[in-house]
Amino acid sequence: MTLSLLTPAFSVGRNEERCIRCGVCVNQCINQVHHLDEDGFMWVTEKNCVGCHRCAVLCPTQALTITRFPLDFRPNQYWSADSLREIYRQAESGGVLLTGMGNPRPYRSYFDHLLLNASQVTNPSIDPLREPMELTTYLGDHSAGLSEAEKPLLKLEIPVMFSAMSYGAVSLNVQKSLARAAREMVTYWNTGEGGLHDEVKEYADCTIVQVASGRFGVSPDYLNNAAAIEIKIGQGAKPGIGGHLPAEKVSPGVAQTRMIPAWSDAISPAPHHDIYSIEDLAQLIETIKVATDFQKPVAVKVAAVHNISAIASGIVRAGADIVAIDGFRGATGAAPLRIRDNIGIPIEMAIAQVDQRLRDEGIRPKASLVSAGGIRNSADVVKILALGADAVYIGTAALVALGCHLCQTCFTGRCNWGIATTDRQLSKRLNPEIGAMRAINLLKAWEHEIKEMMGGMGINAVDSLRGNRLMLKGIGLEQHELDLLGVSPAGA
Amino acid sequence: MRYVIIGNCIAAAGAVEGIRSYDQKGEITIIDGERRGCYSRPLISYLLAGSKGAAGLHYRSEAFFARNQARVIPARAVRIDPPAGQVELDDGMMIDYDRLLLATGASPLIPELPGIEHPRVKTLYTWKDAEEIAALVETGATAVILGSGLIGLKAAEALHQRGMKVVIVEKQEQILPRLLSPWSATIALRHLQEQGIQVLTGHQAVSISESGEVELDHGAKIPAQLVIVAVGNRPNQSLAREAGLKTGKGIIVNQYLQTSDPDIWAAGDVIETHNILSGAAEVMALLPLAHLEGYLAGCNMAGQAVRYPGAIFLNAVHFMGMHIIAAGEPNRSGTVLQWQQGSSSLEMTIDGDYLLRYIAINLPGITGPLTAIVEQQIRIELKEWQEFIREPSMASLPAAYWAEMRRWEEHGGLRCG
Amino acid sequence: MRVQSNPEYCLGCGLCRLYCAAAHDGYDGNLLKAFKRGTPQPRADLIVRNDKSWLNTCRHCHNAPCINACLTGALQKDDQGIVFIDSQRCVGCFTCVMVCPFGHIQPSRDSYRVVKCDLCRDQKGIPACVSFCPNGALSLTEEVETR
Amino acid sequence: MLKLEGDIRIPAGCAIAAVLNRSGQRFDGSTIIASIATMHKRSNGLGGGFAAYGVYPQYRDHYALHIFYDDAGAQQMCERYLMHHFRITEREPVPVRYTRKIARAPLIWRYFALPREDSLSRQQLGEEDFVAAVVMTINSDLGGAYVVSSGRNMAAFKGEGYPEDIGEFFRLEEYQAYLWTAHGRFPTNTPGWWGGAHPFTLLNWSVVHNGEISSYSTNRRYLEMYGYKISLQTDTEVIAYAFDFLMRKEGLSLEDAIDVIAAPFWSKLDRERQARLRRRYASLLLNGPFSIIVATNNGLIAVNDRIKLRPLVAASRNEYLYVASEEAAIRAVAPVLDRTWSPGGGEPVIGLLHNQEGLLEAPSTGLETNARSA
Repeated sequence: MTLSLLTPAFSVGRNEERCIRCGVCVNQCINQVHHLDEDGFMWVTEKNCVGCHRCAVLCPTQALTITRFPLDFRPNQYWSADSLREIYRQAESGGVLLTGMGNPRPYRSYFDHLLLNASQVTNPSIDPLREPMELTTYLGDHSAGLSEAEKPLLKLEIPVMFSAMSYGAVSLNVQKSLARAAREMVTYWNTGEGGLHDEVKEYADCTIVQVASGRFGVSPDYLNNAAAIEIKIGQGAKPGIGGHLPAEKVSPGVAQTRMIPAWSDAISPAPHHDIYSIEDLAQLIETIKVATDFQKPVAVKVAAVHNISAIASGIVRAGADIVAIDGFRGATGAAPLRIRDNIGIPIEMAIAQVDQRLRDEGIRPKASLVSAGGIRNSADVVKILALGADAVYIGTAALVALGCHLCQTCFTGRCNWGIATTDRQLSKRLNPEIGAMRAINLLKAWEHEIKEMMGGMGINAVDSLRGNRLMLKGIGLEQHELDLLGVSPAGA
Repeated sequence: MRYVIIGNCIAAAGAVEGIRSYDQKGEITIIDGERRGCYSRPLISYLLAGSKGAAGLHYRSEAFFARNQARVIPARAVRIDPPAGQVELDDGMMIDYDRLLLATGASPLIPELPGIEHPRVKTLYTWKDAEEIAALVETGATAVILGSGLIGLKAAEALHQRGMKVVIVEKQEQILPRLLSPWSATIALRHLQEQGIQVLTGHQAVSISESGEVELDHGAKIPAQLVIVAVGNRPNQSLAREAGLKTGKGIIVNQYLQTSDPDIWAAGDVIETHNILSGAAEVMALLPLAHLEGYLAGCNMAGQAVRYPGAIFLNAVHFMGMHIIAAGEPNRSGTVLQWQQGSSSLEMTIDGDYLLRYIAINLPGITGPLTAIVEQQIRIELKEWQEFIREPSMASLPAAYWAEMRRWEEHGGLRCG
Repeated sequence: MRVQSNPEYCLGCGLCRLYCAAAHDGYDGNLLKAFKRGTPQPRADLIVRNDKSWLNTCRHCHNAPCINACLTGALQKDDQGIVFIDSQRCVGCFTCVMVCPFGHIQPSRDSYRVVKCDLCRDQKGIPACVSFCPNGALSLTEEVETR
Repeated sequence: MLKLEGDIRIPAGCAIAAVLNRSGQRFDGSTIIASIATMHKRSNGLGGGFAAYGVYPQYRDHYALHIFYDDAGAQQMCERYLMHHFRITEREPVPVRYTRKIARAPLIWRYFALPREDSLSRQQLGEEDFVAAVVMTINSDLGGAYVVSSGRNMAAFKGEGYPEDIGEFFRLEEYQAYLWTAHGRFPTNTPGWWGGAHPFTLLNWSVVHNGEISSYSTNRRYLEMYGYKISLQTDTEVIAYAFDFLMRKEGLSLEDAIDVIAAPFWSKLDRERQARLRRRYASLLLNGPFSIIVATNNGLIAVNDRIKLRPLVAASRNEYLYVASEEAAIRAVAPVLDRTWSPGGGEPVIGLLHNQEGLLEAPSTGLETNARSA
């Protein structure tokens, strides 16, 4: 093989005055960046470093720093360093560029161009420490008249759920952490498309099971061992393509859960091969409802793509009780880089448009709207609810709470944080008790913040925040963007 | 309840702890024949060597006895009257007891040799002995040690440290015959010799002259400033015998450490202990057992019924920078595995799937688990030991051992106590 | 009371050993100083076996064999049930090492005495190994007294 | 340039008051004027108004349309539209008394009208839906015309000024009604537009309101889904529509409607029906500080937001029920009372005419039938 033109992405700095040769960095880096030799010399193999910070975080003397490798190309506004490196990579590998997590490109984030309102004088703000502040949310079809039987609903005490992340893409300990947190906080976690492992079956009451194009692990038991069922059509990180869990991640546990042979590739087709049109979806929804005796709401998850309003309308009319829309910032365990970075639309636009479209069509009460992809903090939650979502899914934020450092190499299965891996040794690194505690802490913190923000607005029930676009003002947005979001500019 | 303990030693301290675990009120009286308080016998060689002051010898402080409300009487018991429930002291005083513990220990064996009464011929068994020897130490002069057991070697070390030339005379063909195998004894011997100690194995003294010259069986004569006799010990069971208690090589006790008289218990070097491995009752004068036996006897005297399952031979000795630890049954044979690296070595005797004995030299770290494996008779296949002995370490201990440890942790179940 | 080690979540990183060593060998638990200036020794060893690892801590047994065996009375049990060693009195005979069935007690580096877990009784708060375990594999527990 | 009410949403503080005679005995407007005048300080001269029930017994089967016009052109255009949809029995200017305190008054006309049969059948709507649709069209699409009230045997009188001055302007002492509500407004800018004053009405509903609905946009967007055109951007308009939607369209009882707009906290719900109502009509929870008086021909209901962030006092004496922002406003017109109380958050004060079970059944049900056949 000829010389690789790729230089390391990161530089590992070691402060010799601090390094005590304890070897923690050595034993913690699965990528073998650090090496301590018999003579007490520390060596680093920087090209292996993915910038996950595992070593730096665990270093007891803070002797390590990870920085970007300081090798600049001649400045070029058009040909960025990344675009050059990507070409080097492809010139060497001849393959599709793979990556993980969500779209990192500097597209406009509408969340960062929306400001929230607060009460001053003319109405009182409400102090959540003194007054009740309700985040209770029911997801599902609310359209049944009072004289009819109510449709099954999901009750959430905080309008934040954990996104679909399959066992296989993430470790079982991630699922255990999120399941425990969901139960504690009275919300839901989502199995993703990888089936339901025996050890998380006990969380049925707070589990949403997913039915995706690979149909991994799907059985009547699976559907019934859940609070709701989600049909996944697409996801924000890779709209229009299927999934591929590389064979290296298909451990015996994963294999059993997915009902496939161990150490074989798990391929989810791009479309469901029994859904080539909206009426096919209606049939699958009906089939699942029959299989679960009409006792559980059925959700349909789609990626936010260009004509999302029409798609969402069709989904509601096809009988979905919940429509989950995954924006272009949504993450994944593995996706082709070009797809992740160039397909889809912002979730803010998608929710604003879908909510309005469903209202215009008078069918908004028939389904709840869940926003996924790119929710970073409680303010994002409040903003997306005000734009019209009933609840949100968080995936990346939940994983970050568990320790993810967004190194974007999930697809390798060599996650130093024990998250995006099925390796036994690595999976250990996430103790679900700690994971659950951290996820619970995150949700509790957001809960407090959401309540503070609602209280400031003079609102004491999340019902009154939902679709309350007067609580939003745009800043630095063009008129057409304001119109699409249905908000007025700051100052108006 | 009146508890009386004869002997103020390790077993006595254990007994006080045992009694007080269950009885906070009863009177405890300890008869301290040596009048030195509760000190640790093995430490007297450190006193002799000068590496430890008198204060460091105490096994339990006076405060310990005060705190436990145990009265210590500096006197020697001369007679026991079981029907009357009394102990007679050397000053004529009579002490009443309801429950009596005999912790009278042992005494050194003195061979019958011409000149053995010579004033520069000493034993090293008591604090007083150590003081007397210390008074005779002369730098550069020769000290002859008869016997290469634990006491002999500790005496050799102490005198060597005090600047004396030391010659050890051992009747057997190897040093530490009760502890080591010939293979490991060779390793230990080499170490002793490297430290400048002369060892004559396979010989014994036949006489000691007026001038202190020791004559050996092959005619050699060693002029000695000091002769230490360390050829073994014997239980002090005369009190028991005279009181009509059943005795053998030592006082005979049941599994509750009770003698043939139900109000009298016995513990420590004076008793015959059940050897777990051989199944026989033997005198096992080992300090670790003394405390446990005293403790269990104390518990039982206070009305409990705690069984003493017996023990195995085990010893740890440290001299001149060498640590020797050995445990198990020296007299049974089996497959022998040996390992040596630098100054460390390990020898294991395995019979079937059971470890019978090990001898570890300068390899102390793994001995605790090995002792447990011998004592608890944890079943481990030979091939696992063959794997282990390639690189003996905590991490390479056989899986069966760790499984057993987990079981203990979950359910309790150490056989002792 | 004892530190319980859960191999299921032990990463084998060894931070417990480091902080244990620093907590006991001077410099006020300052890890950097302790290791740069001295040669601190952990009181409990991390055992790494195949795919499992755990801290081999003291079980602080009831009727502890090590206390029974101690020649000098250096090993004691305090009011809280913590088995600790009075280093001043230890002569390094290693009898306790020989009788600890868990292999917890180990010789000191200089071989003149032994070291063992004392649950950081001289410091305030929970033992250093527990508080610095990054994955909750160590916990201070009241239960399970091994006899 | 200042924007008018309807162009933007303007928060306001307020005084509200109501007097009801439960036996339907009518009394003139001086009582309610005296009551609201007591709370002068709660308004700032930028809005006052009254709703009166029982004022047009001679036309009790007709829809009484009170309309503001900016100018004659607007009037012409609007009347042409009205003629197209209604048979107009009577058309006249509302009598007023010009004083110095009232300025910038629009042209104020009233019409007693019945829907045209052909128009009604063309629209395929019920009569009330039809009238509501016409009113909403005028208010949102016909510039310069604004329907102040459109119910039967009731009228709303409102404008820019202190409420007592508005009362004098409209000569309310000359009207007899069994139920009066009043409003004094403290808006936070000067819209200078009469349509912005309270009460806000739709058909027989009238709402006077003190407060700010923080859930405005949520409530509004929900109502819009059911065809309500929100033209004024006032909270009050939304409240009126919410009642119209819940009670007239969805057929909810008064209690149910209250359980929707001032829903109890989840933790305090004691009936499954309340929970069901909350789940179904979550978007109609009125959130934020308010006290409101909603009136129809059958009576009134006064209610606070669920944590009572605005004042509301009620009192009764014989056949009279009084409600006001402050007790003083009641004592001013009825010094001796049988009972006074301060209702808790979300706890409604309901005043119905005798023999009426709910706010909705119009006392003139029979007459309505007559009117159609006429």
